[in-house]
Amino acid sequence: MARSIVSEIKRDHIHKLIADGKRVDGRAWDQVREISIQTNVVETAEGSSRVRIGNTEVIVGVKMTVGEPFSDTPNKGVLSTNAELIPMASPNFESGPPDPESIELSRVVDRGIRESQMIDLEKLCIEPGKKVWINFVDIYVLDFDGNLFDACSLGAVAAIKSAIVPAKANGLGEDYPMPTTCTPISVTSLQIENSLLVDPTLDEEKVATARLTVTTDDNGDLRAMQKGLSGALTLEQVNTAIETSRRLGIEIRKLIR
Amino acid sequence: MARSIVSEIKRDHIHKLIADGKRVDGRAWDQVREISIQTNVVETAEGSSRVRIGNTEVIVGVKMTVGEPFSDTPNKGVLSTNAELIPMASPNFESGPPDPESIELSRVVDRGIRESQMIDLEKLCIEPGKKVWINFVDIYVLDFDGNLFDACSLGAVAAIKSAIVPAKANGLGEDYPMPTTCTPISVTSLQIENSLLVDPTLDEEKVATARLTVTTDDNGDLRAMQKGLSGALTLEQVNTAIETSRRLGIEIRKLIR
Amino acid sequence: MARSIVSEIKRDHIHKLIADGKRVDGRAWDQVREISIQTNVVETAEGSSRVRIGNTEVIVGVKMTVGEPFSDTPNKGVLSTNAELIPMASPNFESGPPDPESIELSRVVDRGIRESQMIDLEKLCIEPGKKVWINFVDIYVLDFDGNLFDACSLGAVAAIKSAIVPAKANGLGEDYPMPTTCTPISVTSLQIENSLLVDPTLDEEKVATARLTVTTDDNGDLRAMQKGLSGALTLEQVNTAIETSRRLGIEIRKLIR
Amino acid sequence: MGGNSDMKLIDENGIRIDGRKIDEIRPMKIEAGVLKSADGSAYVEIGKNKVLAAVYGPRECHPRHMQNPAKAIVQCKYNMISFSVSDRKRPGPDRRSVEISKLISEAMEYVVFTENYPRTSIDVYIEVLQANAGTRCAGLVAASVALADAGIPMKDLVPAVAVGKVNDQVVLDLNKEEDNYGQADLPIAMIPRTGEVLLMQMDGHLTQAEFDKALEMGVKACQEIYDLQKDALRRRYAIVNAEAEEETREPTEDVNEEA
Amino acid sequence: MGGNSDMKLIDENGIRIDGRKIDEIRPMKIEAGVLKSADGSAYVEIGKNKVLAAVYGPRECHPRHMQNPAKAIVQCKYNMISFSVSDRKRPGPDRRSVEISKLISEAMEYVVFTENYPRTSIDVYIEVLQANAGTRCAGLVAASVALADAGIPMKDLVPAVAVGKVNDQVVLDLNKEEDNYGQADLPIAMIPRTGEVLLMQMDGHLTQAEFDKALEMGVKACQEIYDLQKDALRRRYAIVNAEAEEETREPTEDVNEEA
Amino acid sequence: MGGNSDMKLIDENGIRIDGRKIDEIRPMKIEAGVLKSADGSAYVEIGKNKVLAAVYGPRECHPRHMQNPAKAIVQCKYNMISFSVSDRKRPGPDRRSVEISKLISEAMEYVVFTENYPRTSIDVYIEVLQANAGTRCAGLVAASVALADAGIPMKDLVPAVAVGKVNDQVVLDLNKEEDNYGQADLPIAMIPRTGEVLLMQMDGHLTQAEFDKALEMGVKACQEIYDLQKDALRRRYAIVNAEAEEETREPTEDVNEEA
Repeated sequence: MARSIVSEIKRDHIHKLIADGKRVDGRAWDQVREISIQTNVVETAEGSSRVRIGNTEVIVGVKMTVGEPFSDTPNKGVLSTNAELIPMASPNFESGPPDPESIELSRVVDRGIRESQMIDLEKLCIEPGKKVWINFVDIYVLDFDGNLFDACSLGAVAAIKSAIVPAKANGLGEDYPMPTTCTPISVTSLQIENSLLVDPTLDEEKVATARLTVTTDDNGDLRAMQKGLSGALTLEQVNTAIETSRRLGIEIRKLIR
Repeated sequence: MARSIVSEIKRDHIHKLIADGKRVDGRAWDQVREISIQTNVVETAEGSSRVRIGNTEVIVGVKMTVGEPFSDTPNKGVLSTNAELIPMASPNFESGPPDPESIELSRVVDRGIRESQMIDLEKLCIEPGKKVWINFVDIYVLDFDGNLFDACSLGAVAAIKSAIVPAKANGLGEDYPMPTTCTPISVTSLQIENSLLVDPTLDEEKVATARLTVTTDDNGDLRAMQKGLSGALTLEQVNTAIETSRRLGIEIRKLIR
Repeated sequence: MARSIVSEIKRDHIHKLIADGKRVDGRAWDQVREISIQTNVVETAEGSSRVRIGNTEVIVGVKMTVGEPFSDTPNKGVLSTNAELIPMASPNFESGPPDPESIELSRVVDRGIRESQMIDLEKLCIEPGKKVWINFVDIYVLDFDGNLFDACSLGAVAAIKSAIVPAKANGLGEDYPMPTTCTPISVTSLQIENSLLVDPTLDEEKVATARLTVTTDDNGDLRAMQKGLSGALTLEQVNTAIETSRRLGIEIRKLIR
Repeated sequence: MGGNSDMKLIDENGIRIDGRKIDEIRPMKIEAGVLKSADGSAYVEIGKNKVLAAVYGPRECHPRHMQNPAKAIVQCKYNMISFSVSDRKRPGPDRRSVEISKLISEAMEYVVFTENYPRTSIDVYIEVLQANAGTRCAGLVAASVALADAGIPMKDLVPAVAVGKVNDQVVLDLNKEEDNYGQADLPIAMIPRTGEVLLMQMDGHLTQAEFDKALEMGVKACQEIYDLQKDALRRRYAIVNAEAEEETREPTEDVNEEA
Repeated sequence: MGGNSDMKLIDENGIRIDGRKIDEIRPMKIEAGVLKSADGSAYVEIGKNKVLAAVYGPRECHPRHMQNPAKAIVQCKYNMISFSVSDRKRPGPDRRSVEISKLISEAMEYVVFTENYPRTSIDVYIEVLQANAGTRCAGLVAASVALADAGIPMKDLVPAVAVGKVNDQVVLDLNKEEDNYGQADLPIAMIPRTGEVLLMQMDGHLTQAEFDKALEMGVKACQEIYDLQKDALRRRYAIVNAEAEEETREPTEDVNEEA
Repeated sequence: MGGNSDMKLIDENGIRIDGRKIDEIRPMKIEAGVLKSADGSAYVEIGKNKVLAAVYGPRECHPRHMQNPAKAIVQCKYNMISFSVSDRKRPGPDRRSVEISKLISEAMEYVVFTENYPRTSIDVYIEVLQANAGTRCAGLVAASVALADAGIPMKDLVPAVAVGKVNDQVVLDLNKEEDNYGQADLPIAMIPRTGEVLLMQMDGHLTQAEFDKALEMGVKACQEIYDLQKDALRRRYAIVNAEAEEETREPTEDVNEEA
């Protein structure tokens, strides 16, 4: 009860600031929090990263094994992306099978990577129809303060770019870097009342009405989009979100070696 | 509370009518509701049907794939029957893993088909011990107003009879009709107080004490039976139920092309 | 409520007796209840046993099939141990997937057998890297009055020693007895207040603070240990528990033919 | 039903592979009160079947929403232990045992005076230790004896047996080979006092004449089994009474929670 | 998106493999009130897609902790039946249908006046009977008609359609072959009265210019679909009214629980 | 334990493959307060092990029936993330981690003053980021530091270490190769102030003399680890105090819910 009164107050506070064009932490509406990216943080993975955006932190690992391709893509490696909202990261996350939130998150991150054709899956074919590299991109959220879509995407992209294909250990010649073609970056815009803002904190997400995640490639072309939450977006807001994603994507892309 | 009072009234009403040899919808005790059978309703299935008995409606699909036989029947195709009580069909059905009701239903429908040897499983052997046709008969209840045992059996039998073995798509020669030997028909009798009646509605099922499902073949021989609910049946009632099933089975069998 | 008052009284009673160096059933602190061991109780298993310790009863079966070895032990048979706390055995056991208690129990029994190398797994290799004997040791608790660790271990050891490898039925020559090397015996000591006692009853377990299970081999060497419950043991208590296990192990080992 | 009638399972003298006549049940052993923790229990052997049943209750019904304010619910769980069959069965319920549990629960609910214990649950656990065809019937036989052993008021005990068709002949109480290679299986459970049918399933192929003959055989066998059930309970009461007398003489100092 | 643009899916005259023009939707059929047990229902065919939607509610929300004291929650479950696709789908929800269910629930929550029914749940079940690309849009179309058929007050109906890119051209309402071998897919759902976007997903590859064109096509098609939705409801009301009149004339003796 | 003692893991000078002496622990790093959302947290590296622990609570205990009216319950969940081991581990608990979680929960329950927080739950989440033998001990070490960081009153911190047998010699703190090819493993956790044993498991083969030696080594190493745990907390308090002072000087306008 006490808690929900505080929530009410906080909600009003955020709304009032937004109406004045301000945010709780003083950022501009199109300003991203401080980003830190570390790679090769886990030796047992072929590639890994630990990414912080503000107080949101994720760890991502890429594991590669040799396996069979899908029958409809016999000459392509396989990609499997999974995000886990473990209870370590938030008092509101629970153990157990994935809930709709984490499934949507996994699938949106997956689409950004898959549809940008970031990983050159044809180069991960060993023997057409028989043997290909299987890539497991596993994302664990360690600390949750909003904007998981962008944090997880960034972590996944950084981990993939750092990965070394373990050819030697599998008797397939020398190791070589993961073959990649581009660096897809997702930027999420949040609608609160009639305003848009990027890289939302958890508090901002709690009062949001709609969300639009836009993933662009190195050319600024669209590769994946996902509108979420039960609000409606005007066509103008959709276009603003796309334009912002393209613009910020250029900056964020530079952070990834 | 209000609801259960209404239920009490309805229960008494049904009991009173039954005592007078009448039913709520005016049918005779051995009269089946109007039956409608459509086949080939879903292109993506090898065979399919949509069956209505009164307000009860089911859709059934038969999917066939090439797979391995069971080790104890190396020269026979495989049959798997599954009925889903989806929440679309009734306010009382819930999503989730199958409950005892739907498991019993699946198994009783399966036994009617299997034990009548309706499908000539030996003709569905491609290479003994290695390759046979696997038949998935999947039943979805779309609208529930009683007598699922008979509606699902009828739907399954109609879908099977309409199926075309997809030999061509599997590189096994020309397509051909599903090899069948007979047309098993199940008729369920319900005990309410000391009376028996066939093709019960949902309201009648709610006040029932026992149930006997009898499946006969084209010769009128018994192929499967299932007594259910926690009441007891006299031997005379058992014999009446069998006789009724055999008699009505002849009429219902004619409806299936 | 009434029940928990009774529990309180019982707890006090047990504590008072223990303080006087006595036990509810009059046994000495290091005295085991009457043990009965029957083997070959189930024909459908390769080996089986039914073991009672006081009012605790378990049935154990060993099933053997031919399968693939683990890739890191290509020349060894496989052992899988599983204990089921079925609701038949106690008003407090429930159906469903294994809970932490039964998982710990399974794993402790498994370690006693595995780490003592009781089963000569290398002799259960049929074709290195391809075919080995897989041993399923399945334990069902039928009646529960304390000390499952020792009852289940004893049952498993007795069942294994009685097993006949079903070579003939698998086209692998004549049947022969399970190859074993030793007879590991586990003895569990329970801490209540500052006292230790062996082979606890259910009532004693309810007031226990810590538990130490020690498994010794024919030479009296240590093969497995497991401390449980949230109490702490002094180093002296640890040593007493070990010494007691070694001493009683010699007697119990004689009961197994 | 395999339906394979090529295998000769009955000889020219009408003797079956285990030496029985057409209308003869397998040797049967029933013992009541075999477990300590359960409120009631029974052990049944029928031929090579070995089955245990345990009863707990009437006790509080969990989960709450399953409580019936007017009567007890009877929940039977039939289970085969992993090593009770030739190929190891994975622990946990399969679809077959869910169906059998439902049918046994329904049958037991009829015979128990459930109105005596509103809001409670009476739980019956049936564990098949060794299986050789006919385990659902053996389970029913054990369950009703265990219920009686638990002191739960019942209309009657429930005998049960399967009749079948083998080599075109109707035979009583199929064993495993007869079940595997037979042509029909008809398990039935009866209320002996009224002759009513409490469980009936059938699969395979029976003409009306065969069905009539099978039912007649089954009804007769149920009376036999009923007598064995009553015997087992009589022996059990004799033991309980003896123990009770003894206890009166030598009281123990045990503080008994359930007392 | 296969991204394989080698396959020729549009001919030199701009005609697609199923005979449609670039900006033409597939033949569409909408029927309201097709099920008896549900409070509202709808059947939709779009090309070879066949989809049923059923609505139950507003009704008590289970489990309790999901209740919202201020409004109803809208729970949509999108499901493909096992034989609706080429390779049999195992029954039960997969990750794809969980995501689609979430998105449809969010969209429907926006249009329903949920404040009218605090603490309740409005449940929408969408079953895809036959799938041929575009089932999530077909499901949305069916869901909002079924909600209206259930008499639940709504801001607007929700038309939906997917636009895509095939052979480097932006095309409307992809069929299965176009979806499999196309270069981009952009499903959208609109509020017709305000022109706002309620659902939007995209995958593949679109330049800004292509996106602009696709969005324009989609918005226009949504208006067409909206008209078909309204038609279906008009036909339904006509039938309901006719039935109501008839009922007034000939009362039945049926005791109706839900009445 | 592989029990394979053919592989030479200790050289003639008593030096192990990673350069350590027989009775030397691996390099160890402990940091408290590494996560923002959790009430307390700790990061521990022991050799190549990397482990995070987070504490939430005391907080309301769910589900209700697990509440203890007399004290808090301590629920530790030990988990290995999928890429922490050579072969990818499927997400979700396996039997090994269920057992370890149980043992760690029991150990932590002993040291926390649970009577201070009746009806609540204190939840400890241990995530193994990179595994190299000894993760349960690393998890215990991290868990007790995280509990202290959360400000939960405790009897003592809990150091833990595994002793083992390799090439017939008793050695301290096995690394992965020693664990794979060693002859015995004996993880222990201690209460440093009393010298009592809080966790003890063993598998492999130890004579009494070897066990005595191993226990002695383990007890000594626990004291070392205990010192490192206390150091980590001292550093953490220094930072917290500094931050607190700073906050007093520059108040932010943040409306803080948890404050």
